[in-house]
Amino acid sequence: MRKLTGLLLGVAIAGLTATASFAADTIKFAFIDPLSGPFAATGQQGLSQYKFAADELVNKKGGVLGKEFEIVAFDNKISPKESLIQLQVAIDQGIRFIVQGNSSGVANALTDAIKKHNKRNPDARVLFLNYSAVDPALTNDKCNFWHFRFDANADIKMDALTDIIAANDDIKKVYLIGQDYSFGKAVAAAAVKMLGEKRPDIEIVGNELHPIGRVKDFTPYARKIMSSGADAMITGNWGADMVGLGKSVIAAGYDNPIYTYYAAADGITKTFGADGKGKVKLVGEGQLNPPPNDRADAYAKAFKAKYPDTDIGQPRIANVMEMLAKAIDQAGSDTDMVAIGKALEGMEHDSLWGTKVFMRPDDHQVIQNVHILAHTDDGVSHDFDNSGYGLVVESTVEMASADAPTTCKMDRPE
Amino acid sequence: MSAAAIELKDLNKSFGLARIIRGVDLSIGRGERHAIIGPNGAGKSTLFNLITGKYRPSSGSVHLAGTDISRLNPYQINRMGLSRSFQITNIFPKMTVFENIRCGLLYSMGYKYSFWHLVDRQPKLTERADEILEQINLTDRRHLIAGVLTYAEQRALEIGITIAGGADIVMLDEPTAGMSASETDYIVDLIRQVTEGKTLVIVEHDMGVVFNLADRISVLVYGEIIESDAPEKVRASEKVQEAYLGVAEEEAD
Amino acid sequence: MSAVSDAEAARRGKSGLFSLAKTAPWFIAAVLLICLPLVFNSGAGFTVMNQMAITIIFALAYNMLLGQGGMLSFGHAVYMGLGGFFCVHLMNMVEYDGLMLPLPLLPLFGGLFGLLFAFIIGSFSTRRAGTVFAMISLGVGELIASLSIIVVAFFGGEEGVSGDRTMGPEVAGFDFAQQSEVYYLTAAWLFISALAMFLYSRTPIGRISNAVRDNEERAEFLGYSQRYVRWISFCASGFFAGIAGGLFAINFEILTEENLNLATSGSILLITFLGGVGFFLGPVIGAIVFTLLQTVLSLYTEIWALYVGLLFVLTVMFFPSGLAGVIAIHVRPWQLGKIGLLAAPYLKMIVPAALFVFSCAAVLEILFHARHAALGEEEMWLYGLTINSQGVWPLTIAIAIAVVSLIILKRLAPSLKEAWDEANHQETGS
Amino acid sequence: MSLLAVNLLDGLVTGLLLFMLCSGLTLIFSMMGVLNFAHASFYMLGAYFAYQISTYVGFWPGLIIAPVAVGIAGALIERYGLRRVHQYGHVPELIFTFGLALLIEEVVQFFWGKSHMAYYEPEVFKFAAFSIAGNAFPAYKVFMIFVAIAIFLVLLYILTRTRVGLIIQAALSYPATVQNLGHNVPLVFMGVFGVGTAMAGLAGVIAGPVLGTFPGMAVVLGSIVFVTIVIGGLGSLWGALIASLLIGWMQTFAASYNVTMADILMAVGIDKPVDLSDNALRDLWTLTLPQIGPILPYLLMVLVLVIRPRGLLGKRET
Repeated sequence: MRKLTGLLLGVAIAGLTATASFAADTIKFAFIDPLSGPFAATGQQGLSQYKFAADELVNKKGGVLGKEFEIVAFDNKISPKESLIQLQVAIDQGIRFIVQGNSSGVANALTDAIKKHNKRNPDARVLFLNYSAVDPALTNDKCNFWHFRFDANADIKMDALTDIIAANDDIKKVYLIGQDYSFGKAVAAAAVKMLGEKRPDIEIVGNELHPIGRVKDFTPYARKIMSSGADAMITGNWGADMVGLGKSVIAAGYDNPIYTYYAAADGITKTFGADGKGKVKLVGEGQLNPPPNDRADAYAKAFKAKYPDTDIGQPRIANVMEMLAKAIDQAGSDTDMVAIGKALEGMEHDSLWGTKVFMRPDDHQVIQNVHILAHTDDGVSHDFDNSGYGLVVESTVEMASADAPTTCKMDRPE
Repeated sequence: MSAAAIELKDLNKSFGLARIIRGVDLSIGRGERHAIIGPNGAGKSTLFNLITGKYRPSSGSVHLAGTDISRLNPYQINRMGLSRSFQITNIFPKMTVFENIRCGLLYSMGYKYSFWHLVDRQPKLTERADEILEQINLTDRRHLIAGVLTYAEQRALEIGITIAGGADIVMLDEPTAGMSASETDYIVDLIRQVTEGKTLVIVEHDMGVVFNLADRISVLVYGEIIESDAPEKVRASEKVQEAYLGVAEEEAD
Repeated sequence: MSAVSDAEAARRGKSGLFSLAKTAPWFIAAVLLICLPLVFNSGAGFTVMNQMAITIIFALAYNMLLGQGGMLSFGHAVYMGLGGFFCVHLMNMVEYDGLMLPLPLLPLFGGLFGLLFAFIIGSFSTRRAGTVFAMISLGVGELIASLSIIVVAFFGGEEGVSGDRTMGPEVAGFDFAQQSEVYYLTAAWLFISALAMFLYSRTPIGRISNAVRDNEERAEFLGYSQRYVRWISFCASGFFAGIAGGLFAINFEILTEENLNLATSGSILLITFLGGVGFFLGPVIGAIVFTLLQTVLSLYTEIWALYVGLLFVLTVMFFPSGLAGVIAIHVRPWQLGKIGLLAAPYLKMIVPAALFVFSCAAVLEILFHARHAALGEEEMWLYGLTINSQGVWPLTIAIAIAVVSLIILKRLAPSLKEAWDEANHQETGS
Repeated sequence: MSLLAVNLLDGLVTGLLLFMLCSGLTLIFSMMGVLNFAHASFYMLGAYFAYQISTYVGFWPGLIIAPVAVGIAGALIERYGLRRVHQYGHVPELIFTFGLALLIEEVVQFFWGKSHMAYYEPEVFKFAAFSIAGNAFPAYKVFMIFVAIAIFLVLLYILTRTRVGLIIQAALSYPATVQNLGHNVPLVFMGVFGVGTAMAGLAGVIAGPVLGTFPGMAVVLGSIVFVTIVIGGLGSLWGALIASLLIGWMQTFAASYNVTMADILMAVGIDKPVDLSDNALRDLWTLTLPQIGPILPYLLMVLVLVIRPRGLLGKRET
């Protein structure tokens, strides 16, 4: 029986390594995100966007250093443990660029593991390109040289959002609600702090956390929000918790803005449909509507033509590909991670989405324009979920939080 | 003063409104072979279960060698030297015959909840189990899974498990139920042999078995003991005949 | 060492513990554990093997409950997880507070913490067996998993708690920075734990926990409190689960809510059952197969979970004694010296059977691709072929192969059955 | 006061919905001894079937067709899967349904993908039936209450007034006897499983538009259904009803009132530490009732099982 076991293992691991042996003439990116399980929809979307961006923005222009970009997908089932296993598999396959975005929990596990890996294996270092995990800690206390974040973090988004709220005199009472975990707490804490600084007169009529992924029916929360008389609510909820909360609040008769981080695409836009119009707002980077320029318009149209059931939910992915191509080109190597990292630090880039993008060297946090986007069907040239509804830029904060402090003490390799 | 092996004092048991055992007083001496008989539904098995701790009495008490055991759990009573068999064959069907016996020995041989002995490395344990197998004539069935034994063999095994722990008081609940005449003879011989020198309490339907085995017989009717005496006296008792006849008439209706 | 049935064990009753027949399998296992890295020396190879070893320990510990004690638990991840969390905290104490604890001993502490919590929770959950036990384990599992999100100070919220295993004192020149070093540490603990659990099953309490599983009433009348027997088994199981947790902490250097939640508890149940609860080796096989499926299959197909689900349901339906049971039914033909009779029918069936499995998978893959792939992406890769998932032909051919191979299998079935009967038939007169 | 009334109504909706699932589960458990772990998966199937039907012919036909389809699927699974496993005993049965739950989730994703489905309540119900102090109570929820009550009444009628019901009632208390009464036990089992799963399917049909139709919907509800029937007492329909309502209200009220641990601790005279950031008990101090709301049922279950293993109204312990 042990023999059989050995045989099985042999076959399997031969399979594992076989994939690494061919096609060595591409620059590979390991896409480690959920491709099965409850969050697979988001992961699949990200994967499609990466594949498209790599082809469209890099490979069609002849690649970098004569090599094309290749995205290799690894399913981490949104589990930190599986992510670490897949990280190891990816490194074994000779992949040096790790992209991941869904769940700050996974990002924390990965950044920690990559830091240790790079220390223990200086000849096989890897870079971590975080395109979506927005826990501020990743570019503050937990920052390291190998981690680069291409999304605006939760604090930056809140900074932009509170700028907009502060400018709106109709808002007197704000209700904060979020999922009970680090991100939800970070959003709430930032909101309290920033609203307090910018508009001390605004009353925070509710500040609460609900268990993540466990609330079947948000009606009781909706009742509380209604009876608090809030003029606006802010939530960091995502996935089913976002849909559930939004639907319940609207059903309970709420008619004021709902400021969100993640209330778009993956079926959410379609689910809100007409009910969410004029209520659901989203703070984020990347401008699809109105298209900032013809190039972005063409890019989005081409994407839709290729992936009709998918949307550009994370426009920053285009930035990741373009900036990496530049950095590798500047470093003149696709294996010297220190050189590539140093090229990426401080890079200024004119994004496809009409904004300047600056990779802040102090903490490897990208600084870019952040928008308040409205869920609507007016003036939408690129909708989400093929629903006719999409996100239209309502207001913009230029280079948001460019001078925000960071607690990061970057340890740079020589 | 040496206390009786088992003493029941004004024992009562009700299930809801039904009073099954109604004020039983009984004393069974050491080394006595005591049989409890009675018509169906008289409460014999209930009485058995009260003594062995499966049920708790509604009132009254059970004493084992002078100690009140009415509130104790079966395993505690067992440890005080009382062992029982069951009306329906109650063995470990997935284990081998040998292991069945060995399980019966473990506690009494002092292994208790040990996790530092290996059972296969205990020569005395194996020896003792083999002796008992010899006693109940199942040596040649040693390695069989108990579930595949014949009915009579399973009953023999059950008796083997029951006496394995070396209890002073052995209680057998209808050991010959459902057996042919020759099987019955075999089991009765076995019982006589393995309970030599012990106190035996037996519930039985087969009068032949009862009068053959018992020193003293108690007759239980509707939860009350109407007679408790030597076999020949019980046989002669009018009260008993009446009760049995009465029941027989009722049943005939 | 496959499937040491009670009968065999008893037959060997008088033979010594250190007889060749008994120690040889362990010897082979030890040699195998030492030699495996010579074959699989990539980082991923080590990671997968470490993961397997940890899962094997956990599954064996779980089977002390389910297989040996008859207790169905829906929350056993709690004991592995808590053991692991304490170990990460110990690791951090080594790093920041200068605690002098050599890394190889860490899993022992994981085990002790697992034992402690099993002792506390077992004090009320093991009072009864059956549904009551199962439901309490579900409730406790859910409570602790939820608490892990709420009590950030200890569990670190959804990010979990991470540590660095290399900060302790070096042991014999090893600082455990490399996966290979961790592998040997894990393998050593696997060997020790598996041996200890095997020996446990042969102790008085191990035997009596079988007895309580089969017939709790009878066991009570033999002087054993069924409740204490369950409690002790539960504690022992918690101890070994905690060791697995400690090894997890060393291997992954991070513990998260995932280690405590119901999905993890559920998958260990699946693993154990898939391997076979009635055999000591069952959980080992289950852990190996499941880890391979989860880690390797998911590299090749997106719908791996569908296959795993199918495999599991089919196993429960057709082989309730698990994969080990499938192997075990060949023991008798082997003992009768007739295993050769089965070779021919097996060889005849293996090609159509493989064709059937692969063509069914192909049907699923083509349908899935046709339904979910990007528009215009009609080409898909399947077994090294590039085919058009939107076309009629690939699907038709796959279905045709499936049907034809099924028909061939049906035709061949009687001859297998005949051979099977013959192989299990003992010549009369013996 | 008005919020209390609204909460009572909301809790009623949750509780009745739970009861629609629990009644089927209790029926199945009582008759067959099977704790059907996949019950919530049939609820999910109901929602997805109804969604698919609604894209062709609208909401109303789905209300009838989807539960029937789920019931048929359930009966087929009983006939070709569960019946085979039945002979191996209860643990394999339970594990079979456990695997089935995983499989159904995968199958649903295979066909419908992983996103939320745009499954809505019918247009006629898209208005607020009434509102209490500014809190709108959607008409669809009123409809849900009526459907749930109708189901309960039909069930009650069948159980107490029909021959089939008497058999079922007998089986609830004395499962062994029914088999000896000369009924076609396999057929009865198939029927019970079919009806039980159909009821779960119906719950899915009417809950899908409100609670969302997505692959995780079964998991969210999964174990809470078990918890409910265990609290109510296995095999007791009334117990299931009481426990469902209890849990419905418990969860609604827990989410509605921000009682914090700090309030409670200070009320009993413990002073709040000034600096919480490094305090080991900081999480205890910031704990609120809504945070722990969803785990209250589990806590209740463990307590009930420890104190009264047969549940609130259970007659037997299995």
